[in-house]
Formats: sequence, C-alpha cells, structure tokens
Amino acid sequence: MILLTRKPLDPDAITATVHGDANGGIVTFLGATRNETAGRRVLYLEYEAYEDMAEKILARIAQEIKERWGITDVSIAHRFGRLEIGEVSLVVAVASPHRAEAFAACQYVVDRIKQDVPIWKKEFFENGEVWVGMEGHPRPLSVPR
Amino acid sequence: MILLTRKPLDPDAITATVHGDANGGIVTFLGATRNETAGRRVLYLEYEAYEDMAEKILARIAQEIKERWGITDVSIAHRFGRLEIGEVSLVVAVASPHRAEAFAACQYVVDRIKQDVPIWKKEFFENGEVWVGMEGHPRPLSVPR
Amino acid sequence: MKARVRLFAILREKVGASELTIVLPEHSTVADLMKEMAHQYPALLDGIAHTMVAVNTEYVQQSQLLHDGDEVALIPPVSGGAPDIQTGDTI
Amino acid sequence: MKARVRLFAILREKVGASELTIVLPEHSTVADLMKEMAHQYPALLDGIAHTMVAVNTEYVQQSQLLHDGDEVALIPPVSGGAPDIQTGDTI
Repeated sequence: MILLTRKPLDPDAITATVHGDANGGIVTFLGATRNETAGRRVLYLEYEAYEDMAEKILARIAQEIKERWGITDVSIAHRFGRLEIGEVSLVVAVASPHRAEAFAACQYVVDRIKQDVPIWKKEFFENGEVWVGMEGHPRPLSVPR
Repeated sequence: MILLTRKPLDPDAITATVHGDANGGIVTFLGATRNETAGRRVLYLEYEAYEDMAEKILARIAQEIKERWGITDVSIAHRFGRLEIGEVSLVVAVASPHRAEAFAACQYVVDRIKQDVPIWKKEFFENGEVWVGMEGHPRPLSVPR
Repeated sequence: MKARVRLFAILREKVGASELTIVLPEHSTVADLMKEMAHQYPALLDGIAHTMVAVNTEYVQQSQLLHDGDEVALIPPVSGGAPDIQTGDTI
Repeated sequence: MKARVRLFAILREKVGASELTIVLPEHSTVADLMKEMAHQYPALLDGIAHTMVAVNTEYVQQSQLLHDGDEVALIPPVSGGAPDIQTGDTI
C-alpha cells in the first residue's frame, strides 16, 4: 500500500496491511518529528509533496524491494501538511518469512525515500523558518542516476 | 519496558513506550506465528517461559543496547501460552535520534533473544506436535559464553 | 507551445505561485525553459542551481525536448522521510 | 542438602513434572545433580546432552557447587522470538 495523506498516520493499521499468515517477521519504521535540529528548538513542521510524482516513486521503490528481495508485503505512508512535534511523518512496514530480509528491505526503503521522492520539509522555530536541505546539499541542475 | 505476558500484545502501545520527542526514528519488530514450518501446516502454537529468568535476560539485552549504542528507549515484549496463527509472539521497539542505530539495535535484540532467553515453542500439527529446536541444534551441557 | 510549470517548497515561495504557464518556441528544451524562467523570475536564480527537473512526473536531463502541454516541475532538494534523513546522517 | 529443580518444555513432559526436589550430599556440583537426576528419571537421559543449567536464574558450568535451597533449572534449547529464528535462518 502506498499512501500520501494530510491526515494522521495509523501505524498499527499500516502494519496490518503487510501482516500475512506466512510472514514471520514484520519490521515497521516510524519517522517522527523531533523537537530540535542542530540544537535549535523546533515548534512544528510542514511537509509539502508533489503528490502524483511522490506516489509514483514510492510505488517504484516498492517494486525495487520485490526485485531485490522477492518481498511484496511492503507499505509506505507519508504524511504532509502541518505536523506537531512527536507526530509520525513516515511509516514503512515490511513483512517477510525471514526477519533479516525484512530488516534490510525496510531500511532500504527509508534510505531510498530521501533520494528522489519529491517531498519537502519546513521547520518552524521561535524566530524563523527554514526549508530543510537547501543548505549543505548543493546539487547542480541535473538528473539522479 | 520488559514484558512477559499470556495476554495478546499491543504493538502500538509498546511502540509508544519508546517514542520520545527527541527520537526521529523508531523501529519495531513483530514476530508472528506462521502457518507452516518446513512445508508442514501448523494449527497453533504454545510458548512456555521460565519467567523470572527470561525477564532478567531480556533486561540484560536492553542493557547491552545501552552500552553498545547509547540507546535507552527499547521495549521488549514476549507473549507465552497458546497462540493462534498470525498472532504476535514478540514485539521489539527501539527508538533513537538516528535511524541507522535504531535498525541495528532492533535487529541485535531480535538476534539475541534466540540465544539465551529461556522461552520454548511447541508447534501443533494435524497429526502431532513438536518442541522447536530439539532437532538440529545439539548443544552439549555447558554454558553460553 | 506552452508548458505548465509547477513550483514547490522554497521555489514556490520565491516566485509566490505554485503554478505558472510559460510560452516557449517550438522544440525548446528544459534548458531553454530554465533560461526563460530565470529571465521572468530573477528570484529563482538563487535556487535554480540546486534544482532538478521532472517532466510529466519523471526526472529528466536539461537537454530534454518539451512538448505543448507538458507538466514541468522544478524540484528543489527533497527532504521527506525521517528527521535525521536530511540532517547529516552522522552515524 | 536439597535442590529445587525446575523443568521446562520437553524435559517437563518427559519427567511429567515441572518441579522436583532432589536430595544431594553436601558440596555436590551441578554434574552430581545431573547424574542423580538421570538415575532417578531415566527419561531425561535423551535430552540431557542438549541441556543447559541455570542456578538461581544464572547459567552455570557443570562444576558449579550447589547450596541448600538453590533453584536449579534445566534449560533445553530455547526457541523464543520470531518463527524463523529457530528454523534455519536460511538467509
């Protein structure tokens, strides 16, 4: 299941979508908003998504999991809009008969999401706001791979 | 949190115990009962625990996580008694500011549980039952490490 | 020909719009579009060096030819996922 | 001296009891206890080679001295955790 939504994510329900009777190991990753960035207190965050393209690339990442590990039980949900501190922005659930594959595939999905998926985060501080990733990651106008 | 119980496990509640505002990544592992073992259909299972000792060793594993990764937000819950197929027998939740550590520590806990923790599983088939681990793992009377 | 250009995050804020229509000569490329946009919206010049481009939701090279009605998206550095994903992966 | 012996899983079933009290001479070791138990409960002989021993919830060596009132547990191969943990870890 691929899900992009403004509503709060339900990790239990998302995990349940991959939990089949033949799967012994289920690994779920939750990305949650943190209360600080580099020592600076964060008040809240906003995620913005290019929805059509983000869904397409998330589905492609699920396909990569299938090709690499033969795992089809993977669900990815990303929330956007305003999030308070401690709220869950990302849920990745992967189930497999064998646990080592489930761990590896789940971590792969989380790592991949940061590469290409058009979702942006803005952090709001007491005295300012910043789009994350604009500093320190100069990337010339070009194409990933 | 260390929990050994006969009651159904609540993965969401267990994950919530490690979810602090400073933790960006939370990795939860669910071990679920499978409907077959080596091609043989399993009807249900029973887990038996040496409770006092199992709790003590699980707490020690949590301590190892702290020493190795500095992670204190770890919860381990193992159910015992009769479990139906698809039910959750094990929940391991680990939270950390950084996701790679959360993945590594969670996997470490799951790997460690199979080594020393005095919990036993019996599988019930159409025409028989077997204590798992008695075949293929000859281990002379001795001490782990 | 006309291209529909979508802007996100910092680029959307710099331009003050989430969508623009840009008129270009036939056989224009992504590079031509970028040049035209930088001309019309000088505020983009800053961020544009860090920007990737997607046409019809696929990442493309600057040499990509555009066609009438294409949806072009300017993609500043992404930062989805978990919090530490963008902030250094220090481990 | 008396030791309280706890039995689990397959060993509990073989003996038909989850707890036994075994009387031993003073200064007996775990090895002495095992020998006495195998004598009293021949059904244990099968499984005993795969068995670890804990005294007061800590794994011990066979040479460990026992004291009156010790809780001794015979620990057959464990199989807790997730399903594939015991069945080969084929990956």
